[in-house]
Amino acid sequence: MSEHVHAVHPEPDMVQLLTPEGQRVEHPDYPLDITDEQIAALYRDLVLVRRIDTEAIALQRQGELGLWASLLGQEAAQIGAGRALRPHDMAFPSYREHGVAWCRDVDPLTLLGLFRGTNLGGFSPYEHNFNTYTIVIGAQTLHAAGYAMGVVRDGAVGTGDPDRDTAVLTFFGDGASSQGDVNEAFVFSAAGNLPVVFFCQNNQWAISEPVTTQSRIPLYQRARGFGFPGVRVDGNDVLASLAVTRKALDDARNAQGPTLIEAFTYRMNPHTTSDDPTRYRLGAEAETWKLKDPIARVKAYLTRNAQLPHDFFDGVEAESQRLAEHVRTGCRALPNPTPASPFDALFEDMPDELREQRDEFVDFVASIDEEVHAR
Amino acid sequence: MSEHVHAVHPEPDMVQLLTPEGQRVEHPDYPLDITDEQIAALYRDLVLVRRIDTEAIALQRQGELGLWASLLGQEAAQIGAGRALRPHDMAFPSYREHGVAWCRDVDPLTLLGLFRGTNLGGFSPYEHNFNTYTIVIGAQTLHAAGYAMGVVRDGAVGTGDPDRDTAVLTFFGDGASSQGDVNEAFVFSAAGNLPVVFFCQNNQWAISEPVTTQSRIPLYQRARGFGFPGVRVDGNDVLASLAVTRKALDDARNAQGPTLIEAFTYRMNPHTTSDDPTRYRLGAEAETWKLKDPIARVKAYLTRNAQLPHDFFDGVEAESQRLAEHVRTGCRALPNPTPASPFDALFEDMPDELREQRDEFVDFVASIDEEVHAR
Amino acid sequence: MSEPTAIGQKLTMAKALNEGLRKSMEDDPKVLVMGEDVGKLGGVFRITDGLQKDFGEDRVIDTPLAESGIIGTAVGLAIRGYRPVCEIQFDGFVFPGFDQIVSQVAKIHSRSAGLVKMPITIRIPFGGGIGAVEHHSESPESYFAHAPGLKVVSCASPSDAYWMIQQAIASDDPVIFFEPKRRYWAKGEVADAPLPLHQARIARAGSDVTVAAYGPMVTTALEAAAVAAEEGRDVEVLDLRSLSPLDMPTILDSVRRTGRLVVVHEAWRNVSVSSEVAARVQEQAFYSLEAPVLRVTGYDTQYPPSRLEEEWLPNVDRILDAVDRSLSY
Amino acid sequence: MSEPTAIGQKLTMAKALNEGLRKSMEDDPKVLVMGEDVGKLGGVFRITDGLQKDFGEDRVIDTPLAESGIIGTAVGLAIRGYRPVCEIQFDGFVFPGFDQIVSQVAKIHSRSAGLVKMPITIRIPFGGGIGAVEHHSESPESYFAHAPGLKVVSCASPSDAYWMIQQAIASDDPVIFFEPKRRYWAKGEVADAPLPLHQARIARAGSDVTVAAYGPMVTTALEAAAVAAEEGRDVEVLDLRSLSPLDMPTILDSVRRTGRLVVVHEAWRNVSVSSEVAARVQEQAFYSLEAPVLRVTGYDTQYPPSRLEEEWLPNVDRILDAVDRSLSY
Ligand SMILES: Cc1ncc(C[n+]2csc(CCOP(=O)(O)OP(=O)(O)O)c2C)c(N)n1
Ligand SMILES: Cc1ncc(C[n+]2csc(CCOP(=O)(O)OP(=O)(O)O)c2C)c(N)n1
Ligand SMILES: [Mg+2]
Ligand SMILES: [Mg+2]
Repeated sequence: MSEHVHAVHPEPDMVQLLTPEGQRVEHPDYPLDITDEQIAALYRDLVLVRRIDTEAIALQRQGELGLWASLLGQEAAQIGAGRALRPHDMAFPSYREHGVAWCRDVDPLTLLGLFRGTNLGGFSPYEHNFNTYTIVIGAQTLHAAGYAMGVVRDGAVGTGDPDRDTAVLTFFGDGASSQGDVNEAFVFSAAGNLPVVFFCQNNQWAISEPVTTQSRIPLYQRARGFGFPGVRVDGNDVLASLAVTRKALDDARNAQGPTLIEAFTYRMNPHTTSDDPTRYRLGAEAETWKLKDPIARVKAYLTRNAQLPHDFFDGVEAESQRLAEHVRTGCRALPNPTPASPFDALFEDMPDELREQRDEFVDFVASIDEEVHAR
Repeated sequence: MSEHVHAVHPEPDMVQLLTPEGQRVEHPDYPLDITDEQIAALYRDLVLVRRIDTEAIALQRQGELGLWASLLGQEAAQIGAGRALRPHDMAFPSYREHGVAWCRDVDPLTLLGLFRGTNLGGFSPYEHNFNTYTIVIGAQTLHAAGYAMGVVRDGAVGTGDPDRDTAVLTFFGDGASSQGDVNEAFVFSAAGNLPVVFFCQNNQWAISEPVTTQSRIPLYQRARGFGFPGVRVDGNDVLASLAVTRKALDDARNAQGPTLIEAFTYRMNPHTTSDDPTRYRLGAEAETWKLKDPIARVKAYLTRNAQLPHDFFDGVEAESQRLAEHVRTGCRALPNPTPASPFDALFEDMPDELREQRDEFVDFVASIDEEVHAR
Repeated sequence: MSEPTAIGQKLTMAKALNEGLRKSMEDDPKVLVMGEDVGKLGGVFRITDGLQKDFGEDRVIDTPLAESGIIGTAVGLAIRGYRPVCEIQFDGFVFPGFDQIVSQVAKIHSRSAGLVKMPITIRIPFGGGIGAVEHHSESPESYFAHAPGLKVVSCASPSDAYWMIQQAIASDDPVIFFEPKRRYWAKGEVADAPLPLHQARIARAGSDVTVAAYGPMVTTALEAAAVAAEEGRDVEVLDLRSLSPLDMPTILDSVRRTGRLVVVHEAWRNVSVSSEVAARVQEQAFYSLEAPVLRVTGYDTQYPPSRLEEEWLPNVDRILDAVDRSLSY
Repeated sequence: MSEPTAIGQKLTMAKALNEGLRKSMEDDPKVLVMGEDVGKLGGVFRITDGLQKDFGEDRVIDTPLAESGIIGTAVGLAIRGYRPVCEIQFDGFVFPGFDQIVSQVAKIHSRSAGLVKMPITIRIPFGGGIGAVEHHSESPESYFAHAPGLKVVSCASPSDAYWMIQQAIASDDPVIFFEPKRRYWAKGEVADAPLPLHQARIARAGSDVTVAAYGPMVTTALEAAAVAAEEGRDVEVLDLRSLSPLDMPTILDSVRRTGRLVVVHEAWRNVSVSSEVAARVQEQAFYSLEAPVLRVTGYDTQYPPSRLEEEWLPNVDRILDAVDRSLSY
């Protein structure tokens, strides 16, 4: 198309600390001293969140979920970013950050209500400092900036006290980078020097649109235009994702302001379970990305270099089985929404007219149920 | 304020071809060969648009206009940009581009209806390839991008035929650079490599907000983040503004894609006639900018270097008097809107229910007028 | 040529829309289709399926992911002489483009004293009942019906889908075109000629009560009328088709005959299209009304989690209940 | 301390709002004021005059020029525990923030099953009659009244301005607060206690016809009532105050007494607050109505050039005409 003249090439300067083959490499700006046990723990995270994803897809096929947005291929980006957070940091996800939720100790079942249709999110952002999923593309990046404005007003940046200084981490995609909201979030964060880190998972696709539809230059360079640093990291490398995010969060906590991280990765599955990627991309593309699998490289590293308990991998596998069982049974057991719930959840202070509507609806539903039982 | 840590410094690399003292200087990237007669013509433009502005302010004071947005101080940026346009190029102004309108041969009276309250703009963008003023900050930049998409589809870029190749020029302010729409316009234009030039008049203020409230780096650098060139030009230098805009428009016509121009200038007057700048800025600031006056430097240059008819300056002054008279009398003669006009202008195909409302309103107004005459 | 595949054929609404778009693009080279995923993918509902292949990337445009950008660039294209057809992927995602719609698309004709046309069609798949997540089941038509300068319509059948989309695109005024997504796959025969775009239609003649609906609720209203018929109540069903302007002559004529009106839509009730219908009918048919105008609508809550939507949405039971209440006056 | 300067004093509405904001900021350190030019300048209408000087730049924030950014960051601040008061500079400029308002501010409480509060107040100077240019004289309240999850109010007097702004800020639910800009400079005495935020007020008791208005039109309705009185018609004037939720008990009680209702607002008529009032009253007071509910509103055109606004806006003549028509039934 005449309007598309430039292509996006993976940057030479993409930060990588673990090659697809499982070789540990150093990067001058991102030294990471990490023990093999810690790497093993990351491996466990990766395996378990992939398992959650696999189970959720199966549940959707069985009709237990209405929809699922798979993170397959993006585990390393999400676990690296998620594990860089401190407990009192705050995370604002989009709708695909199941791996980040995992790092925040959010029970996977908590995420399923939205996709099963039993609630609209339905959990408290405060419990794990992890916000409810936001589906309107980009909207959450402004919430993150605003939350960071609050952090500044609370005097919780740049004090040097690790238990006090707080950073905000928000997630969005390559497609989202085109939304006005995301760019306004950059404006507010730069002008306010806010303690927020923008974590863009460039999984190469926005449903059927390649990233070239959004930008003709690498997305991490967007930050230049607003006056804060941007960096591209290998999003299939959990160590690099961890190191780069950790650095950015530290800068934020130390009043150094925002950073944009572009995690270069790939959406291995359809956009959601309703999507059919065969209409717009070649299977071959996924094949080449399979060679960069985020988990395989960690396993390769561990088997080659780490002194782990002989039953470590079996242990993770067993745990993954238990987790799958938990997800399967827990999903089916999720309570249906009560007829009163949409009315009760709307306001803190319910107007009388709404109370009347609620009572009418509750009676109406009760009357159907009676009919049903009557039959 | 804790959130404002960076300041904007005028760039060393700001393009200037005529110093405030009236010295012609060269710039490697922007050679401009221009005759003294052509510079004299620009001088005439500058003087006349300033006169239009002066008269409009007076008319507002006399109650003939409800409001006026003064361009004082920004004449060079607007004349330079406006004179870089070719007839078949299209311009999308904001609400302060009276100087650009002048270059498009738009009768100043055409602009007054909006400010007098006799219409909402009321002229055809096609007549002079100059769009009606757009008041919602930033909205017009997307219109310009879309128009440029049309130009591309018409095959009117990169043909090498100067009578065919078309560029689009859109104007906005430093404050507008924060709006989502403006950044989305950058996204569409970069991704589509559109023949559009973004002309940002950084007049240092968005009503009471200094540019540092919007950005911590020079605004021309915003373009970097989207992958197209940005340049800062001395917006009080009509020659530099002309040369830089001409180059950017040429690039656009030659399918080289978009450019962002930041014209570094100053809003010498209140934001509008309703504004009171003494509440938020020091008069001293304007004093220092007076020394960079866009007209004085051209006059200095011409008096020192040009062989002009001895009565040149008197001639311009006389013309300016005639223009002022034209504006004064023409303004008072602008026809009031007819009662039917808001209804007639709403749709191409008027629904019956609206026709009924129109007839009711027309009768109602007629009845008042009768009362009035009855008295 | 698309007639052979459309007129007289039994098509799904999705296919009828696709054929209507194709016809408009064949008839007028200035017609463009633009939006997210409308190209290779053919849209998430496949309404634009095959159009990019046949008309090229210059006329079927996958845009960056930004609704304000989609509408705002459509405005510029319209000024340049094109007829953009914008697809909003789901009802809940039109709002980032709301400013460009109500402050630009709706206003530019007036701003330019009628000298600039805005022949823009904004297609919005709307309504619930498809088991979707938040923002994917809404009915935002009332927001647009309030704005002068916009025309708002909704199709309820494949035949109307085929014809109305072409009429909307041919309109020199901007049209917000609401497509009942849960009826996309229902089949119907395409008539060989259209009604005027802004005319309501008597979907079922009746004498006891008038039920006015549009979009997805027309089918539901007809089902209710069938049940009512068994119980000896003769319900007239109006398909409003045009929400702004409303076809008051047809509505008033029906109400004057039946003396009773029930308005049905999925949208929230408060300050909605049904409020306007009720307000006008009680004023313009005051002496004909034997009962107040009643409304069966979505409740004034957020659209519920999908496991509750079947009950939350207006359905046959609630419509019949309203019909009974109307008759009880 | 602000009481001494407010309660019992005769203040302009602008000053009363300023004092109300000041009081809220004194009472609760979590209250922030944010928007364009609200700091040094004190807002283009000076409503926030002096607040930045007294409360500092951290609590009175001049934001970048982006309405979606203003509302979106206010959402984040609310999640962090703050009570942001956002100023939208003029009615016509709220739309770039519309998505954040209807899809985030209005929905987050429901999304989080009630676990996240959104105590955000969005102040919007609205309405016409000030001789302004396009986008500066609009009445967009109906758009917001349609959205569940928002509460919408408007003050008509300095006393209500002083109290209602404090009640809105104290509300744990989001409130869209409409300020009748053309009444900013009218003076009135500040009462020593407020009515509940969502209760309508009988501004003038009467027995023949009820005229319901809000914001700038309350003054106009009272003027009309005075003229009508001279001509022997006893008009009751209701100040609705709360547009969503509506105070139906007060409205219905009045209509049951007078049997006649005229609803007045500057906003466009189609699918508006007056449509909803009419729809509800004809349903809930069917047998009490001796005439249809009539409406005196802005016409369904773009807000006209200011030289036509005096005629275009609802005024005493048009209200009296409607009163006569109502009585003629
Ligand atoms: C404002 C808005 N417009 C459209 C959509 C529909 N939509 C959902 S996901 C998506 C693509 C997002 O792509 P990207 O930002 O790259 O995130 P990814 O899905 O790849 O993780 C679109 C268009 C939406 N959710 N919100
Ligand atoms: C969307 C929107 N928000 C707010 C306003 C009110 N307003 C008019 S001009 C202005 C400041 C614009 O500053 P800038 O972009 O620098 O342009 P300048 O006036 O300096 O030429 C504001 C906030 C508006 N017109 N549109
Ligand atoms: Mg993506
Ligand atoms: Mg400015």
